[in-house]
Amino acid sequence: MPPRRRSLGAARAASLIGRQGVLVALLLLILFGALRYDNFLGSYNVLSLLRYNAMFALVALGMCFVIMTGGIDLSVGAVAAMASVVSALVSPYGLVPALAAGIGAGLLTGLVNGLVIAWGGILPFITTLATMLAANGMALLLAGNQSVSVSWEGLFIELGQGDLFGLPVPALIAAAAYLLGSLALNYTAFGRNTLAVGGNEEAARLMGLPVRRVKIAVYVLSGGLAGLAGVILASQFGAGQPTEGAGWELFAIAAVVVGGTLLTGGIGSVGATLSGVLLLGLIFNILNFENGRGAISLSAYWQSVIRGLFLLVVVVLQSRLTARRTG
Amino acid sequence: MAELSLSKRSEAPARRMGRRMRDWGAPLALLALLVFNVAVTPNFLTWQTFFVNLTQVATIVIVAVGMTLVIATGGIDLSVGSLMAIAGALAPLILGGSLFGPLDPTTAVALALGVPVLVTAALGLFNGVLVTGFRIQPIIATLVLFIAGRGIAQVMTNGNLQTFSNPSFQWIGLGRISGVPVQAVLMVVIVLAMAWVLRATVYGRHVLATGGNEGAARLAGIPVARVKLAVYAISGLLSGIAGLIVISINSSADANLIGLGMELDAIAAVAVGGTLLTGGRATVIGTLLGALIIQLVRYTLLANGVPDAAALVVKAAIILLAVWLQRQGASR
Amino acid sequence: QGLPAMKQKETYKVGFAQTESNNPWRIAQTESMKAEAAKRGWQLVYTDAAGSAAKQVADVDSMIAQGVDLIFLAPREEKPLVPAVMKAKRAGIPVILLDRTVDESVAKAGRDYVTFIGSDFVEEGRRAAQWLVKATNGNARIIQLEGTAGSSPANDRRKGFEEVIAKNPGMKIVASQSGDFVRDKGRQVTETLLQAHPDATAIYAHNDEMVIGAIAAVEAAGRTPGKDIRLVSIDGTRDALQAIIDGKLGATVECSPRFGPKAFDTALRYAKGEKIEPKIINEDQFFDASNAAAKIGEAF
Amino acid sequence: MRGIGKHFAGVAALTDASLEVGRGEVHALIGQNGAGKSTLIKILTGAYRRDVGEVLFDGRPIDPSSPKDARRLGISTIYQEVNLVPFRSVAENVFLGREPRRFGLIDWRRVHDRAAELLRRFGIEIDVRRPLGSYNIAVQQMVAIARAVSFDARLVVMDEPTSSLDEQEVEILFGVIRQLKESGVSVIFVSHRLDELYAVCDRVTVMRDGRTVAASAMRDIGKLELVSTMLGRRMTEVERGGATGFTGSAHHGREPLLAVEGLRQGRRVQDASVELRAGEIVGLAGLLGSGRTEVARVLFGADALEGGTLRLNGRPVRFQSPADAIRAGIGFCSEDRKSEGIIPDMSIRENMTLALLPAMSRAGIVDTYHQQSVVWTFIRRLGIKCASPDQKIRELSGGNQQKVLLARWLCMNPKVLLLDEPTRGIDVGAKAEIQALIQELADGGMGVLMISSELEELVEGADRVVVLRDGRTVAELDGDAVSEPALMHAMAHGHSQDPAETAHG
Ligand SMILES: Nc1ncnc2c1ncn2[C@@H]1O[C@H](COP(=O)(O)OP(=O)(O)OP(=O)(O)O)[C@@H](O)[C@H]1O
Ligand SMILES: Nc1ncnc2c1ncn2[C@@H]1O[C@H](COP(=O)(O)OP(=O)(O)OP(=O)(O)O)[C@@H](O)[C@H]1O
Ligand SMILES: [Mg+2]
Ligand SMILES: [Mg+2]
Repeated sequence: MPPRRRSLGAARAASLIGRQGVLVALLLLILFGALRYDNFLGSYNVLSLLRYNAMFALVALGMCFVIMTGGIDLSVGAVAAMASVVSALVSPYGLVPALAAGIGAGLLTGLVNGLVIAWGGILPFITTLATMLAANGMALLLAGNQSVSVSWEGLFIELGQGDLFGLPVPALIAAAAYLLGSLALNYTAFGRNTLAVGGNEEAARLMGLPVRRVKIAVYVLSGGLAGLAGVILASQFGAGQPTEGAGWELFAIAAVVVGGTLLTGGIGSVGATLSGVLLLGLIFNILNFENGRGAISLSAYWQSVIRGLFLLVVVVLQSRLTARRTG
Repeated sequence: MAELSLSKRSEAPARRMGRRMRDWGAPLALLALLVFNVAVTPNFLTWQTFFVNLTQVATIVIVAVGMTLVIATGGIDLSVGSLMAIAGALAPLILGGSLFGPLDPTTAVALALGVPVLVTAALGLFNGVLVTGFRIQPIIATLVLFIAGRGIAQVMTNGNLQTFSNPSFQWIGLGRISGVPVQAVLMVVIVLAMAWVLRATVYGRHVLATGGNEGAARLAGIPVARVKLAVYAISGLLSGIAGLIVISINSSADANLIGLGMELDAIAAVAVGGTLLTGGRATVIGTLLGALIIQLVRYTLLANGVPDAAALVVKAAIILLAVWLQRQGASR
Repeated sequence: QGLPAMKQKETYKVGFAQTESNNPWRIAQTESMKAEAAKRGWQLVYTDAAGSAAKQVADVDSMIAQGVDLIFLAPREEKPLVPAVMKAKRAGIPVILLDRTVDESVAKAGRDYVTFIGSDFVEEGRRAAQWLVKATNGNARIIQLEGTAGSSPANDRRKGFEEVIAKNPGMKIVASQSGDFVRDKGRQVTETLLQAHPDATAIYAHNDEMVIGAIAAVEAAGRTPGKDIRLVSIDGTRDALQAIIDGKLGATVECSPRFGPKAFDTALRYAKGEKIEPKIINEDQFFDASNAAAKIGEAF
Repeated sequence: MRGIGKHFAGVAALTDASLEVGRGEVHALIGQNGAGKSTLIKILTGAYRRDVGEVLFDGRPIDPSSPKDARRLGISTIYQEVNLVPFRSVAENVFLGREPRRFGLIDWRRVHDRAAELLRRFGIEIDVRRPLGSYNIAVQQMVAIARAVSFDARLVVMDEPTSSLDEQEVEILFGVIRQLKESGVSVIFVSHRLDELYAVCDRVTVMRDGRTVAASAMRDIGKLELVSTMLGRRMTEVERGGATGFTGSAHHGREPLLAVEGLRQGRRVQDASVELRAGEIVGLAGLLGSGRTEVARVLFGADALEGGTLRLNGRPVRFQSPADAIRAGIGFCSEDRKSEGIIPDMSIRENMTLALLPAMSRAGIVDTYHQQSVVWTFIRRLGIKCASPDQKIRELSGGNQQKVLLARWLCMNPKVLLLDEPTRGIDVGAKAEIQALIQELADGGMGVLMISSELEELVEGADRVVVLRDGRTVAELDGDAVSEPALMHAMAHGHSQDPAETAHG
């Protein structure tokens, strides 16, 4: 087969294997943790893990849609930080205004991203790099260079710290978002258009798809979800934090890609992205437990080496599996 | 109808002007910044200011040149900062004799300059192998070393600050050649060499063809894999050089901090300079201008006492503006 | 509801939630904690939040899940770490705060956590300012190199310093920019600011690393540190003391990272049921030309 | 459309072009490569905005600002380069932008059923759930056609829809066009194959250098007149050449230059054997999917040899990559010029000399003087229409891009040249020139393997034709035995006709 066809086949298979592969890796890691550490599968650990990673899951979901159009959103972390500040400032007026303000800040940044990218024709990487800086600066300005307390009265705190049906509220929110996201991707025109734009933008335009609107929509979505993550951040930690969110974008990108989504766009999966988030989130947790066993005390430095190696193993494995499938 | 066509008619000249904008966007932006500074910033027009800016921008430029090549092939290299840290961590270990044992001074300096750079070039090659051999997307392939690389540097030094003093080694950071800082000379040499390579050599054409359409390039007999391996290796090598410069200026190596955030600075310089981030079109001179613009923005904001937070917002606006100027008239 | 109790045992499993490990001060602090744990034969669950308050809370969560007996927390920030303290309390695990505190309007020593051990950053700023006023006879044009924007040591060290400076009409801060607590940044920022403000006569840096960078910048600009330009900073690292001995740095306010012995002693006292005072402030020294040579051996 | 003008960065693509299409009419649009056909169409369908002129549709002036606009007005288009989304399934590509829904959500069952049904009308039985990109260009082209036709449009525009189809599929397409016509839909049809125009079109508009130079009813204009109007030359000049540029010759060497025997490759190719001698043109015939392209790719080292033996000058070889094959003096011009041919952002000069670079450089430094002279030679020789050699190749018309790619290999002066649909999308004038050039090269001792879906081209050009069917070599026709009926029979039935019959037929 000619290479283009093969690479297509490869890409398809990659997404499939990626989807299953990441799930298998996730299950293996859970099994490893359960066998090796006490209390690893205890409800306290599981629930706090879910509560904490819900924020990343939301950000990664938005990133997933952006990446499927062939774009990238580097601003998510800074936007989340900015939204956390905004919602913290508004939190004395109640849950709904705070939620609206935080998500609104995210949507607005997303809109700026989308407009600049779709109408200004500036590449996503550079556009969102700039808005990342700007959002970071705005967060610091709004917060006066320090964390902003949220109001501890009222419902606002419950959003991040509360439970519902015995499950952490942030995790429930994330689960709902993924359900909707999966539905939107697979069963709506928006989802299909997203993949079409990423698959071949020129073709999508000539086919009469609303390319610009799709692009604007994914960045708005990503901004909004980052904003929501920011509100949860403020609520969960009781403070708007202008300096949080550094590195979230890389975490999200890694989760999306580990989930088999193609960075050049056109192929992607929402469910596998969630597995990617949990997989990467679990590693931090396992490293903490490993330190707790006291057999070896891993310095922070070794931890980053191990995280890098782990990422390497996952992506190499994925690539090998794909090669065997298609070769 | 008639009105409509009239208004449309003016499009062609506008676009032609746009095309000129692309070629002149970066120099114009730079000029505007210079004029602004001469008017506003105190003591701007001095040699000292000139050299301060040159020395501060040198490492970004050196790294960004490698980044330009990588981006020209349609890739990206996030690991540059971590590679700088590895080079920076290795050199003092060699100088201090804890790696190869005590050495005579000349050998020590030679090894301290050579080995780290070779190591980072090899690590760059490793990135290249992941990209070509395992077909891993560049951003993820280099994310591996972005995360692990700094960890390796930290493990090597146990996270400790290594201070040293070795004038002949530190010549690359502190020395001057007839009054001009060595690192600035090095920067200019590297920029000119790479600009020439990209423009005049077969390899340069191969780099651009690979980024322009990989499938077609392969069928035209271009050794695509080898071309890519080389750009990542070059990027690694240049990162290593930048790492050595940073530690010699500071007389100390801090694995935690050398090159932190360098990837973003370098990518921004490349983009502002007019290289296409999707590959296939690249300009090394543009990258130099892009880096100078970013440096000058930073200098302007600092020298005029703009608070950090506000400076971030301004920097964002200027980057977007510069890139937008580039865009005008680029293929539509 | 009061503080959770701590059982008396032969040996303990305690957690130490570190903020980050990217500067010599933090590394020294970690070393001190680890060494003390090893000396006493306690098991130490060590985590590193890599500069993220949110991750630090998650780290504390994993310590709670592992059932440690007590948590030493070096909070990254005042407000976001409140939930970590509260969760530990709810799980029946006492917390001792190190070097920074949490929002005192929400969490209180003696009720939500055992105590705070550390230095007073505002006071450090004041001491640096007082020295500078004396050294320059109340006449100086000062460049301030701030720490990481938004971090509490940066905020407090600025506050204390500016408080004293404001009382001296001859002292003027001509520029104040962040150097991120980093040597390289400190150098670059100083290079730039010296170009823009050639009339500056003094530099105050929020930590020693930045001041060392600043000294290099001053020298590169062709001026003599310690003569043309007086410098003062905070921390008391070995490099800084050496700079004082070399006559380049004027003085540095100690901010000791060696928490180990005091922290573990306090934990033991608490386990025995003693009443612990709400704040244990380190008695920090002050290094200048008079004592630097004598003290450099002890510096970190 | 009246008085349409369009400039691209200083180059006039259209000056005063007009086009009138009646209701229920099949209208041919012809012209040389770069005459402006695609540009005119893109203006009509809103992909480009015009500089001057007006467009009337149903008597009302329209100004479509995007393909979406045009579609709403009832104009549906198949563009010259297949413009679909390769990663998405065939069914999705057919229905993108108007998926059948239930409760507001996409009803996948109906998407698949209706797509399969639609394609069946076009004689294509494929798994519509597989990604479009896993099928070859011909299938993709048919999907594009099916998509465009399935809109209830009043005007369907087809820009060279047949250039990658074989005769059988062309027939199917014509059936569809006739159906459209009967239901009152108008069709604009662009093609460089004149016979096709006579087969389906009612009227014709001829373009030259961005102007429309003639319009007439199809039956009122003879083939020769059409060609001469199009080329802007007198009829007698045109008459002199044959239908193709081949003159036929038989003085080729005995020794096989490049040969492959018992080739197995992937699932498609089972047992293919082809032998190529110096100085001869060997045609490779077969239906779509018969594995011709794959054989050529293996000969070029683009795909690794999985089974069988490959011999160069009688010695077995293994090419690891195209670079190896190129060093051995083999050139290969791919059928898929968009994804495997051009490097869109590079100049004509660089695209043309890409494979030659190592040979025209000293110590890795490009000899630009040499480069310029080579480029100018071939621009003149192939009549490539461009503003300058430094123009980006993506700005050229389709046919001119193809010429640049041919030049890429011709300028290397290879010993063996593998051509996959070399004259695809090239106008009749240039086609003859290219064919003549191929002939000249073969006469000069080069071995040429030519894959073509145009039987006429094979019959006139090839000294010998190898016929593939389902990945097997099923027949080899030599010299006089090569005729269109014989080829068709072999392609369809898997063996050559009784030689006696051929001689009489
Ligand atoms: N995007 C563009 N930028 C610059 N020039 C262009 C562009 N598109 C087309 N042209 C020029 O406009 C002219 C007409 O091109 P067009 O594609 O319409 O030709 P065509 O008649 O369709 O030819 P072919 O038969 O080869 O497809 C050509 O000279 C071409 O170089
Ligand atoms: N009728 C068909 N049904 C399904 N798939 C087909 C059909 N025709 C072709 N294909 C696809 O075509 C590919 C093989 O085409 P290949 O390019 O090898 O043949 P070819 O003889 O060169 O075709 P062409 O004559 O169009 O150049 C296969 O991947 C197959 O999926
Ligand atoms: Mg055309
Ligand atoms: Mg084919």
